[in-house]
Amino acid sequence: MRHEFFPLFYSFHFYLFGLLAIASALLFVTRKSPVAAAMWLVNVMFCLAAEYVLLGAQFIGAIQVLVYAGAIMVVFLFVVMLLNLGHAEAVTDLRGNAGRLAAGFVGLAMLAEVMVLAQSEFAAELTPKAALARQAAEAIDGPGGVIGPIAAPLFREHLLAFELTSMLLLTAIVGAVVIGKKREGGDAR
Amino acid sequence: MTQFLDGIGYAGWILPALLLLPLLGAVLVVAQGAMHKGDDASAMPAARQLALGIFLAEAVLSLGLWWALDPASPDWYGKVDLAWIPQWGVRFTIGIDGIAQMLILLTTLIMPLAVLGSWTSVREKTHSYYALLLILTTGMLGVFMALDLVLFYVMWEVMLVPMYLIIGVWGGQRRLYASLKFFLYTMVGSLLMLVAIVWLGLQAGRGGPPVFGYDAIMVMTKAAPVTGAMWVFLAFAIAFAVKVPMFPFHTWLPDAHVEAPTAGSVILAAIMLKMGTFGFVRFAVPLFPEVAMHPTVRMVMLVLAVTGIVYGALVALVQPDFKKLVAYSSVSHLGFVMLGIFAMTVESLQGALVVTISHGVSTGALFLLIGMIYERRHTRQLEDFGGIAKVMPIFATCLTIVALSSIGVPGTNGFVGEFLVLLGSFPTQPWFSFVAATSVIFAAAYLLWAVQRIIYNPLVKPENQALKGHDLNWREIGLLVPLLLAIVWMGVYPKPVLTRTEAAADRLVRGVEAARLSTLRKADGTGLNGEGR
Amino acid sequence: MLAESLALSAVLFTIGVIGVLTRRNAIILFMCVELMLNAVNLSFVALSKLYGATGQVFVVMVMTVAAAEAAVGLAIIIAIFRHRQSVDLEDINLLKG
Amino acid sequence: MQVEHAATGHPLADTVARFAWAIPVLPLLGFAVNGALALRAAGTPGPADPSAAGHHGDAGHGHDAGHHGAHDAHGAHADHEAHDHPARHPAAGLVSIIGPAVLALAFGLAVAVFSAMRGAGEGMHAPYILTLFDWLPTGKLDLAVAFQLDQLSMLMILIITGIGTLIHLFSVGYMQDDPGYPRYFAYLNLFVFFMLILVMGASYPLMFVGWEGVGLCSYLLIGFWFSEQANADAGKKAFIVNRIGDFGMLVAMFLMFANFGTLTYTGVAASLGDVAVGGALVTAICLFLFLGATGKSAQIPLFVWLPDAMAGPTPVSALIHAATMVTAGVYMIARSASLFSLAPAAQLTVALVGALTAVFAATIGLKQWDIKKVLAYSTVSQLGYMFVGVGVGAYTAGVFHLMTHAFFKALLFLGSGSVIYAMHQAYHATHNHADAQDMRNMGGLKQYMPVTFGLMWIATLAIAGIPPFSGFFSKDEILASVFARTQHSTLAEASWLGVPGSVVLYAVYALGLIAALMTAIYMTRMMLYTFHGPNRTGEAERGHLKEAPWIMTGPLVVLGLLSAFGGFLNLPALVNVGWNEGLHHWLEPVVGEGTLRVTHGEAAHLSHATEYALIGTAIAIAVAGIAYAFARLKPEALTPAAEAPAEQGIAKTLLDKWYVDELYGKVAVRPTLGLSRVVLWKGMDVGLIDGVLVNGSALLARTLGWIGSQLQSGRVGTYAWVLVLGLISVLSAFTFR
Repeated sequence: MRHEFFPLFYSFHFYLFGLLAIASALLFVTRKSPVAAAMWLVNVMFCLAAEYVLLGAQFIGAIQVLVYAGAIMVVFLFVVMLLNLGHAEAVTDLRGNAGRLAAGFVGLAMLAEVMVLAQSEFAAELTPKAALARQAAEAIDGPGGVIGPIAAPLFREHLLAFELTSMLLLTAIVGAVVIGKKREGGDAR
Repeated sequence: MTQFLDGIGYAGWILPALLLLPLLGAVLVVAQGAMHKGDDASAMPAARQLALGIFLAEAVLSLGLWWALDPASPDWYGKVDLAWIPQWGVRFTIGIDGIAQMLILLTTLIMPLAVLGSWTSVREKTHSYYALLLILTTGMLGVFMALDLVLFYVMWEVMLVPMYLIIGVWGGQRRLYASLKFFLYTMVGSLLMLVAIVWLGLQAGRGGPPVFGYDAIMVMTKAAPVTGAMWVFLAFAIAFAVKVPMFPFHTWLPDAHVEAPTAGSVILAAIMLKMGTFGFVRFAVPLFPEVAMHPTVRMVMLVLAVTGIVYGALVALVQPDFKKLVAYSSVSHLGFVMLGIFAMTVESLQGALVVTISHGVSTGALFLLIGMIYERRHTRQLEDFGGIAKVMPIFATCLTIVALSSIGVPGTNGFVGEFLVLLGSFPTQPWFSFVAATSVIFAAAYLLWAVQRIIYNPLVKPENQALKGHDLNWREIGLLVPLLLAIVWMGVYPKPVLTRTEAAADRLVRGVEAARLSTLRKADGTGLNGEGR
Repeated sequence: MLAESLALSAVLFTIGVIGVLTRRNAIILFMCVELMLNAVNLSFVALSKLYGATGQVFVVMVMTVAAAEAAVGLAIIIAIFRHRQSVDLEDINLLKG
Repeated sequence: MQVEHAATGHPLADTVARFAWAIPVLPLLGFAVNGALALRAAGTPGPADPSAAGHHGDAGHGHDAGHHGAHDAHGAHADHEAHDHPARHPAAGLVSIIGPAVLALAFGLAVAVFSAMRGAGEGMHAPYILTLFDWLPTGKLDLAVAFQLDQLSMLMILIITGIGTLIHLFSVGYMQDDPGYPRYFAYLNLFVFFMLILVMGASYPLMFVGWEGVGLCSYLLIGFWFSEQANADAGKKAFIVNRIGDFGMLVAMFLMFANFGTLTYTGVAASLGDVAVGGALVTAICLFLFLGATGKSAQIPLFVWLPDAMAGPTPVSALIHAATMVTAGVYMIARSASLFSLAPAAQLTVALVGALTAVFAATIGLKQWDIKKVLAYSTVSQLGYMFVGVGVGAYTAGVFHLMTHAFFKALLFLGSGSVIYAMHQAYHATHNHADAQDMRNMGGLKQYMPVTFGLMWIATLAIAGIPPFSGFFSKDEILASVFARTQHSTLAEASWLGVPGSVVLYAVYALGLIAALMTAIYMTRMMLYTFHGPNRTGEAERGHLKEAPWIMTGPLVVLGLLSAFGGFLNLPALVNVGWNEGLHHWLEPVVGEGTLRVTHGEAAHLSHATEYALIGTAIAIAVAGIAYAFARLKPEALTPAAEAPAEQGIAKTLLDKWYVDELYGKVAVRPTLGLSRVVLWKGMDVGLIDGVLVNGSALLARTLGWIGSQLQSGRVGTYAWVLVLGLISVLSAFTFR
């Protein structure tokens, strides 16, 4: 979808989902019960998926919804339900307001530094040369449609990385099973 | 006698022989121990007899030194010079002069007495005990003979380790704390010295392989003052001050003495404390006379020495434990030696040497006596005693004589030493000598009070009364008689000792005077040897 | 749009960090880590418009890693829970130095 | 021991004086033999394994020790003199021969040398130096053990060996039953040896050897019955106070060596040629020498040890604390006459302190009940007189009083010894534990001990200064010489802390008279309470009171003769009966030059009128004192010590010695002990050096280690924080680049 035609629509939705994401992230952090927190995190992920689509990365958006929101958050919820931690308000989860204040201050300090860095001449070196920018733009509009520009590098230059991730996933699965298994005879050492 | 000694080429082999004999002895003792496979009861008599035999042989061997050495000749007697580690320029050079001769004789004569002193008190692991004593002797003799700075440092450490083990294994209750403190104190000091030695060696090597020979370095420091001479002197001074022990560095001595076994504290007091003063007289002062005689350095040293004298005496006044009392009195006596050295006149230096030897004899005898009474009563607290003279008259007589010599009553060796130090230091340092003389009163006070609490006062405690019939046995009397004779002989006729050390003392004083005059002349010109204080 | 998305990514990342620092529940900790990863993905996607699709390849990689990490992490939490009956991070200090 | 003669040309060189070194060596031999006998008999070496002693003393053994211990405690209680159980020491017979014989031989040799010296006549102007061997040959010092025989040392040798022999004989009887008999004689002989070294030494350090040697022997003899805490304390106190005096001597010697380069008498005298009168150096040397003298001769600041020294056996008090040791200070000042004459300020100090001591000790003597304490304070007072004598430069007068005092004070002490011996025999017979030395238990002894009574009266009259007894002549000469020097002498012109010399001398004369008055009073008081009035010892004991055996009263008689006719040795010029001023001529070569320098070259002379006036006042004072005592004191009113009422007011303060001991304790002893225990030992040593530096550095290492370990706390949260903080610091590095 060409964003040049609907600039207003585009930027409005972009800010909408941005703010939604921030709000739900804040709520996610402050919820006491893990289930509520998980729900807000899922919401954040949906907003991000929308952002990806708005940024022209439709495939990533789809993947986001499928993998992140769908798989990982489900596993989280599953584990929460398995260990029935849902109503964990009893444990004062947060680390007392002193800790919270400190964490807040540290976070803001980091944010401020990043913003300052963004404006400083340091950021200038990172801005792309004009030619490179143009070349990236055509790629997206090229033949393979949305998936093409991703599939090419994924399976050509980064094939090895791709295979390694599969190996990684395999070990993760085996690991999870081994760790999660209940030892017969005697509690976990 | 000298013809006989020259006949057997005594000068050539005596010094290495004195060093090697104890080492061989140690090996023998350990081998014998192994044969007994560790059952201590039967092993003890064999071990101590063998050790005593070796120490007596060493003593007889060293007696020749008394006549062999001609005090007047300026060069080293019995000099042996072998290459040891050529790459680093370290040579095995040993030789002695009047001062070292006296201290070596003191060592070789005290050691058999120390072994006899702990004849029955050390009962377990005796083989390793006597082997350590033998190695300790080599270390001590090596320190007195070394004419190569690195050899001196090596012997300094060889002497330290056995003493640490003797205190640590056979000591009293708090022996671990005491031995660790003793070791760390001396080690920190000697590490500084090692740095100084290496610096000197490099300076002497002038770019090439370093030269550590004493004479070479003496020539170098005489020619032009070494850069950083002040720091090198301070490094040496601190290492020796810890060993003396001078005032602020003395806190290891009472603990080490209290916890050491009898032979350990006898050797510690009689010989090992003399390493510090010997170091000053042999290395620190002659090599850097202009720094040693620099007004502020000399003032600091004298102030510490005199504080040590008065402080040691005052604190000894209030000690409940007899061994600690004698330890603090040693701090006071050795303060006299330092006063004698830094007053830098012939009389005060000779006085300092006489105090070193007389302190060795008197305090050695005191510790032996404490050991004897400790074996019988198993306590060192003064108030546990009282009226011992009634039940142990021989012990009481010996203790009185030795206490009087330690106080410095005329007619005993203590008086000769202290009188010469005070007399000699008065012309150059009147006020220091005056303050030091007050310790004469405190010395009488604390020792007489202690002696009174032990042998006089009513005999009321049953444990003391049970000592009846347990007076000193023949071994202990035989052990004390040579010390008592030495006390009276050096008090009445100290001439032989004085003439033997006079030449060496004279050379030292003239060397320091010459250096001081040259620096004064230079001072008028370009300011004190470039350091600019 | 680039500046705004990078800013959004930074804010989300900060919220994730604050969450990690404050929460004591292990699972919520993991979620915060997931949030931080999402923030990073967002900046990747935003920059891929300028530097080409490799950015998005990266995002895929990050997702696989996140998945693996979540799986193993949760397994560990389950093991700890079975032993300690709690997932409060303060109790779990066996690694005390 | 090679014996070369310093001055071979000296007239004494070939006479018997060559063997003068045997005089001190004989008592040394006596000490060696007696000491060996004492040790051999008492000490039997113990078993080979000493540690067996501690724990398993068997019953019988324990019992015996217990019995012996208990018995011993009973046997030697505080002022108990002779032992009551007759087990005489096995070697007693042999020892009682060796001890006195050795001393008698020495006295004989001394008389021979004396006659040789008189024979030498004019040749005797220079002293005869007898060098034995090199002692301290170092650098400039080069000191030899050498004896100096001249008139002064000859006089002292005669006094020491003469009176010493008498006292040794007395002790044979007195100490016969004591188990430590050979040890006693060993110490006594050693004492005489050191005293002879003191007077015969040719240099200050050699004199110092004798000086401290006699201090040592007085320590051993005062604490002879050491199983009694009081005696041992008294001995220790005597030695330490003497040691303070010796410190003064040492410093004086260092000053001399530093400035004159030599320490022999002849050397010092020679190097005094160009020294100005009243110089700071000479005054300092003399003041330090005087500090030494006050320590040894018990003058004002350091006299506290002498009264406590009465804890020793009575013959010891007679020999050491009356006749010989305490006079060492006077001898030393007389010996350094040329030095002192150059320092008028120091001389005035000596005279003033002497006079003050004389009065102060006399006041305390008035109220003492223990007979030996009375005599002790009288000794301190008479020593004050001697110091007045030598202080004003009348060295002959001082030495003359020293000699006469030795006679009558020895007699007084030995007399009191025989009284105490008799009292003790009586108390022993009836197992009574009363104090044998307390005058309140005595009274009316004249009918039981007539000989001692008569001789004690001779001594009392002598000390009071009644002519023709010796005390009158010597005391009068001192007072006369003080009066003569009030005008026209270096002392009169000098000033003492602003006060003109003559005023000081008049004050000294006045104090002298007061002291003489009080001496007469307390001596008569002692005689009244002991010999006159009713007997208070008790009916049962009265039967046992009898005269002491002849071995003890013999020496008393000899001393009685000496103190009666001793005065004729130095009759004043007034009575020109041929050999008057004998002692003055005899000592002239030694002290003459010093005496003349004080009186500007010509001998001090008083007009006959003033001399008669002075003698008159002296006699009047003495008679007044005795009359006052007879009038006021009523011996019959006294009650035995047990029931005697406690003293109050001024009497109590006098009895308690003006609380000087307590003052010294509070001002000097307790603060030093407190300082050294709290501040130095606990504070500095254990606290600062050990606590802060040594253990402190160990603590520092441990705390750093602990802080490090806190980082690995195992809590995941902490790690997260560390990560984020790291991130921020990296970012800030960039932002603030």
